[in-house]
Amino acid sequence: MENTIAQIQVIPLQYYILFCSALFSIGVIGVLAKRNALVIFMSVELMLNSANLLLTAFSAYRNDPAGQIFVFFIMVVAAAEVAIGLALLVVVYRSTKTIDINALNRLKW
Amino acid sequence: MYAIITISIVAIIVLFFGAIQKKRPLLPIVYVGLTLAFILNLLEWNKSIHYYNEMYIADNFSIAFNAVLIFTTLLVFIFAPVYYKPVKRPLEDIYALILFALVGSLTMTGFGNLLMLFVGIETLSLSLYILAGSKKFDPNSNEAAMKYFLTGSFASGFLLFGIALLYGASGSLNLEEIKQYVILHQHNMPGMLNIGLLLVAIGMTFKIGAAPFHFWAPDVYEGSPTLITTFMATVGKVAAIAAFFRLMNSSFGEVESIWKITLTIFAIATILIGNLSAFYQDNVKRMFAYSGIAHAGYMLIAIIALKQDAAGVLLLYSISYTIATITAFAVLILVREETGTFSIKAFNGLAKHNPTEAFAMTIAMLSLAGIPPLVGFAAKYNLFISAIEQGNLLLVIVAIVGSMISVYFYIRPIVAMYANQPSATSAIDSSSNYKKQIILAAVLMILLGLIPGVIINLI
Amino acid sequence: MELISILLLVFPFLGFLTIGLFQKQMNRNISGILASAFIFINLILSGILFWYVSSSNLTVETQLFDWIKFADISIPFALTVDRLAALMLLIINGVGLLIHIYSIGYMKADTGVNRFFSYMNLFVFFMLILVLSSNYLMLFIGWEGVGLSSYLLIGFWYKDHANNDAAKKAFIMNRIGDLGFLIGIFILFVTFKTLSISEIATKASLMPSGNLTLMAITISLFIGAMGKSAQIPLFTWLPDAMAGPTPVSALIHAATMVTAGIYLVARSSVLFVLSPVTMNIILVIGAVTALIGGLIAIYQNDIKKILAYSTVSQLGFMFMALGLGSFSGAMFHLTTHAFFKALLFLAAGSVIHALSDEQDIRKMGGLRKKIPFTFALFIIGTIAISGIPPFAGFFSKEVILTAAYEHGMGMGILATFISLLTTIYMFRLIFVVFFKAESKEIRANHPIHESPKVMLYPMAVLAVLSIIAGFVQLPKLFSETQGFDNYLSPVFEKASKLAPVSEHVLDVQTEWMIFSIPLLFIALLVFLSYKRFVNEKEFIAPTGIQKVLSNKFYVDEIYDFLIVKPLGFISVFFRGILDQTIINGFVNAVGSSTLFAGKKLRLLQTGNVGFYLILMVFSIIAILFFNIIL
Amino acid sequence: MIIVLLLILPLLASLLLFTGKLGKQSKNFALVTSLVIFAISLVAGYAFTFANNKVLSLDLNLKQLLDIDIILKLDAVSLIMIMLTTLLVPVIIASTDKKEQRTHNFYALILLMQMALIGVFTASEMILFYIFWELALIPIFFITALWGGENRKKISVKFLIYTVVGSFAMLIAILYLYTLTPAPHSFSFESFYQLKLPYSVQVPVFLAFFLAFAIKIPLFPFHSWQAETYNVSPVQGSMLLAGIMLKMGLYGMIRFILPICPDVVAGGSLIFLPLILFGVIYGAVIAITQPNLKKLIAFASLSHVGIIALGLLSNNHYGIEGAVLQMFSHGVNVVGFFLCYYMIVKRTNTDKISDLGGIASAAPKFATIFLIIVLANVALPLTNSFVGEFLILLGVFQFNKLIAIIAGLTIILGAVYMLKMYQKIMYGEKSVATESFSDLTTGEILLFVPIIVSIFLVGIFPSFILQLLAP
Repeated sequence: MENTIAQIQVIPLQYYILFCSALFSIGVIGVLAKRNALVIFMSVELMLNSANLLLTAFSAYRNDPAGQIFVFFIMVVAAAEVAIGLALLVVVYRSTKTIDINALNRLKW
Repeated sequence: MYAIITISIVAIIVLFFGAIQKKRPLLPIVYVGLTLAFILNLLEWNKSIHYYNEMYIADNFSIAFNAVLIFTTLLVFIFAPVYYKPVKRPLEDIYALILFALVGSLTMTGFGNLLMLFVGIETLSLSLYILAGSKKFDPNSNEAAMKYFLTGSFASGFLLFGIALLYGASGSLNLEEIKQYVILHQHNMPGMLNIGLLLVAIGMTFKIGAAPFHFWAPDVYEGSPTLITTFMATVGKVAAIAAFFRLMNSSFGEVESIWKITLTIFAIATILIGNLSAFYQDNVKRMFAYSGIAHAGYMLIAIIALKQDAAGVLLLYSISYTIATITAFAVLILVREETGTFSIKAFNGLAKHNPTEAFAMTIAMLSLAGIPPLVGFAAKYNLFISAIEQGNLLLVIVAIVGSMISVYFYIRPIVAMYANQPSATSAIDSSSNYKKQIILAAVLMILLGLIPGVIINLI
Repeated sequence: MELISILLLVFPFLGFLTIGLFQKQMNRNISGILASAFIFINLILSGILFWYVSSSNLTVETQLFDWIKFADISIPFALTVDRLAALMLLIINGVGLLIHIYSIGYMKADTGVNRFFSYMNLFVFFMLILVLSSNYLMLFIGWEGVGLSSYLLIGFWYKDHANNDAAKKAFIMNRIGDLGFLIGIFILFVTFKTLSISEIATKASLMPSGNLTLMAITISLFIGAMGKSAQIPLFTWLPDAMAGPTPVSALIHAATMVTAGIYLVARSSVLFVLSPVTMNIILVIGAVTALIGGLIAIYQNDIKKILAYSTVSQLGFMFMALGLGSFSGAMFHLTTHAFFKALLFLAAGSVIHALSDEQDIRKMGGLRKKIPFTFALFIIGTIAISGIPPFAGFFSKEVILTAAYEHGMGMGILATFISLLTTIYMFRLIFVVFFKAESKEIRANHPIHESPKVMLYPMAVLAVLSIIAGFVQLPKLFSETQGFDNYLSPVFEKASKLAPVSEHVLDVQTEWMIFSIPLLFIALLVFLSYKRFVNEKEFIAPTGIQKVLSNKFYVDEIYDFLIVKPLGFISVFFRGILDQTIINGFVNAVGSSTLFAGKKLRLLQTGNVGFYLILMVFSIIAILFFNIIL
Repeated sequence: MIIVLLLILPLLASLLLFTGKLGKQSKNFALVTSLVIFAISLVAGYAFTFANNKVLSLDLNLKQLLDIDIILKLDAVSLIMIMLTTLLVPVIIASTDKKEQRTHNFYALILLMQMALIGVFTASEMILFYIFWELALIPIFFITALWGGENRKKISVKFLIYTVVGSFAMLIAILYLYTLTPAPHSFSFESFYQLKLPYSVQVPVFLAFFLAFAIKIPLFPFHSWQAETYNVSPVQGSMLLAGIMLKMGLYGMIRFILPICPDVVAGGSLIFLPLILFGVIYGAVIAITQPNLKKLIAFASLSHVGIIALGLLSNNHYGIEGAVLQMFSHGVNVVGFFLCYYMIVKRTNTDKISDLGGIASAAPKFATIFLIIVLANVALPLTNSFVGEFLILLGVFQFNKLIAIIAGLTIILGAVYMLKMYQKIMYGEKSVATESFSDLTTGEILLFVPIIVSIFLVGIFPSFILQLLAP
């Protein structure tokens, strides 16, 4: 295990942070830019994963397992989220015959 | 802790009974289970036990809030049969999900570790996503669920990133250790922690549905099945605000400077937007959504005015808000059953046929509007006191102006009920214990209004 | 004596209550007798008091109870009977009694007779409070009270709105005066910290003459007096007040109430003496009023209106006397005037009664044979008022004329002229009503009947009084004893001490002239007016100055134009524009603007998730920016 | 202790009535209760005269439980106001006519209102005061909204919002003052009286309080709810509003503005007194051409109450004591006035003055009573309002002569509109509406007895009230 940590620490922490931020931002932009619900899910997953990576990096740098344990939880939750999301998507599709989020405009004002 | 476990078990049992298509025992089980959980929860009073090396802390704060949450859920379940009268199938899934959501919220109130916070929030949210869409063939319900899901998951993304940054900065997920770290570095805060804190705060703000992250609330509340809306508006909101308060109180009390101004702006925006938007609503359900937003703003004041007894005030406020809202929704459900509309007209002349319901509704409205001597007023004014003692005069003035506006739209249903000619020809029949609950709630509102001290000095 | 002075108030009030409460039950004939009985008792009592105060030089002070009392303000219910008050008591109760008796006959036919007598007693009650009060605020009670009862009695026949308008006008015009009076009271209190008349007199007598505060006080008090005593410009209510029953006009609007103003000034003689400016104002106002009243009277055609304007003129004359500093002279004329003017009114009433409620003198004529008694009484009254010796009017007028000439030749001549006006309008009245050839209305079958005895006897008594009353004080020429002056001297001694002694005393021949020349004029005028009025065929419409006079200088029209119309306009403006549109509009605008804000704000909730997300991100960015960069 | 009784009794009674158990007997029960309360208040007055240093007070220290400290004080002013309340409420209850069905709730609300009013007049702790202050709003709102005339909804809501705006302004001021009190902060009146505020602080506090009270009283230009609300609400509601409730505002002035912002009152008078003064004239002038009797009463009382406010703010003891006396008198007179209005409307179903006339000949008893009340309203000597207005004007005169003189104009204007109204309604020939106008029944006359009695009692022996107030 130690060598993995060492390998992780080859790259300085700032890089991880910057990379994760970039990843996160990409996810955000994806959410904002896309109108296809499916793609939006994926972008959200991207955001979550950037957080995962960040946590991993930190935990590696601090030799503290808590972060990595957290990651597992996040993965589980993410999985559940996707499951629910897709289910909802199906339901919505059945009623509106589209997965374009702009079609969701019955409730307003 | 035992409450959480009990409820989870009950939920599973419920699922099991559903699987074998038994309808009758479901609700009794739920009632018994919740009551049991309620008692178990109270048994830990004044012990402040720390479970699983501080993953979960059962101090008086969490216990008091848990009690509120469980009680509220119990009420929701009592209204359930009336709401689901037409449905034949056992509905075990819905019941179970509500219970799971409750578990999530209970976790949130007592988290001692950001991990638990996250898990709690997600447990709550995921269940709510499904519940929001639980009317499968109602496009409104679908849309509500979808919107809730999209925005919610997006927000939890930010929350998560924030937590990650906090972890990175402080090197721990444990509130206590984070606090130590913050106290150590409160003069040279690393920007990472700064940003992390803000992102977490944003995530929480979203969960309590406060401006500027409130946009989901009206649509979701309107679209979801009314019973679920009730649950969301009460349990969901209270749990989130309690968690938020716990987070700020136990870790970041020393570094107000970072988040105080932001939250103040949030609160002001929330109060004004909530009340003003509710002003013009003809759809009562949606109006309550906005009023809920406004009240979230008021609750934010408690966080801004962090003090020892701010917790007590927040508790009082949560109770007053919860009881009033749940009563209002209960009556709304009834009226909806009868007239088939959520419009204000549905209330016309209710007082003629159903004086009890009308009376309860009136009390609830006045309490929400903060008219003395009801609990709503007691809560508001204690809130204002604690804020004004921190020197937030401006905030208080805005809040008061807000409740000034709110009087108008809270009065409208009352006027409709009493002064208008009834649209329904006959009395709306409601089961006797339904009535009992409503009356109980009304009495509570008056009683607590007279002796709020009991609650405030509790924790 | 204290008890008596209390009883004086008790009886008329008792009368008012009993008759008023049992209007329905009480027999119509009894009420009059009852009321008269109460007044009769009062007359006896006041006789006793009069004897007491005039024999001994004491004043009867009676404390009833504290009315307003806290901190440093203490205003008791207290009665004072001094010689002045005693005199007024006699006049009020004496003339009052006669008029009450007269009314028994006069009001016989009327259904509301009980109400009438209860009001009459109420009036006497308040008039007595006015006279007996020992402090200004209590005086104000009586002051307003008589105003009230006069309001009730003028509007006695309330079915006709004309009467009510007259009543309202009287009350309101009096109120204008009352405001002045009230302000006077305020200044009095602020200056002297008390309202007791005697104390104020004592304190004031120490103040320098011409003191500004005193001037303010006296002027405001005089405004009150102007309202009550119908002086210019507040005089138009008195002629209209003739809408009431004739006995009312006789009692209230000739003998007693309207003289309250004179009484007030006489009461506060000290204050007035000390402010010469006010005295001059009073003099001028009095003179102008007397003049205008007299002139207008000449061109009136309503018998009661003529008498009313004559009253206005006479009151003006009394104020002249006051202005000239001859308080006792004013009181003297007040007394005699009370007698003969009451007589004239009652006689006029009897005429009206005879012609069954005809008041227009153009429709009369040649009544001298038809109702001889009334005619005789009328003549007596006329002679008395025109100041022909040895009737009462002559003596009282003489005192005033003397004072006027002492003040200066011009003033004297003016006074004489004014007193001569009386002759003209009175004899015009006599000739037109009694001597002129019968008008067609008369010939057209009026069953003209002499009034019953119950009406004639009181008039007879008054006639006697107006003949002999003058002899209590003969002109200085004939006797050294000035009975009336001596009687009142203790009341006015403070004032007379403070008064500036008039420099030139009249010598004997001027004195002679003063009352000889007028007599010649009177004789001449009587002759002329006989020629003019008796032979005048029909009344030609007045033109030019006559028109102005017969329309009483258009004073009412001016008021209407200056006050009534603008007030109504402002009121409508306030109600319609300001209140509804502006103020209420503004309030509603606030509400609706909030509504509008809500309406617009909820449009932010487009229902588009993408939009929500974008907004969220934007706000997040904003927050981060705000916190990190700043 | 007797104060608690005064508070509890109406509350219990109203609760009992709300249950509707009494059915037909509701009115009688309410009437009896209110009479009992009146008796108790008399006892309180009796006890008061023996109380040392002129105050009955009661301090239940329940801060822990209620986090409000219940302090009830009954001093002279409170006593007079309570007397007014307990005197008028029986009349108001009794005045309800059998013809229009009044449910048990109606009486329950009236009694609840009474309880709240008594609370307002006795509370000596800010939040307690505020609670009662708002509580008093709710019953009258329902009375108006439920039993009112046409478009009652709109107007009652407007009334509610308008007054709530005011009271929230007051709440802000209260909370702000609370922070200024020396720690541990306290809401008791004493602690508020003790703080000597600098002028710069007094001004905003004054403005907040003034807004609240000016809306309640109401003073020009915050009066636009008044005429409407009086007009739509049932006559009992109008009586409660005009007779008692608007006294809350004046009472508030006595309690807060005078002691807490003395410098503003002393210094700023020349800014706001003219405003009030204008309102006084304004109301009177509007009343002159007001075609609707009920609105006429509204504007008349706008003018009268303005004078009272002048007296209070003239800031010397003549003005203030006169004002307190006049608060009592005005309450009695305006209720009497509304009673007369009610008698007319009951018989003719119209309140347009132009439709009426010639009632005097049909109903002499009524004519007499109405005349007395009208005269009391124009402040004729020996009626109750004369002494009050005299003292007020005297006080104002000492403060500023011009203002007093202009205010004195109401003596004239009052006579103008009152007599005009009385003449139009009572005199002249009968109109269609008044063709079959029946005179008062004995029961109706009994209603007027307390009014008439207190008119003359206070008019002739005002000392017994003034003595109470004497420092």
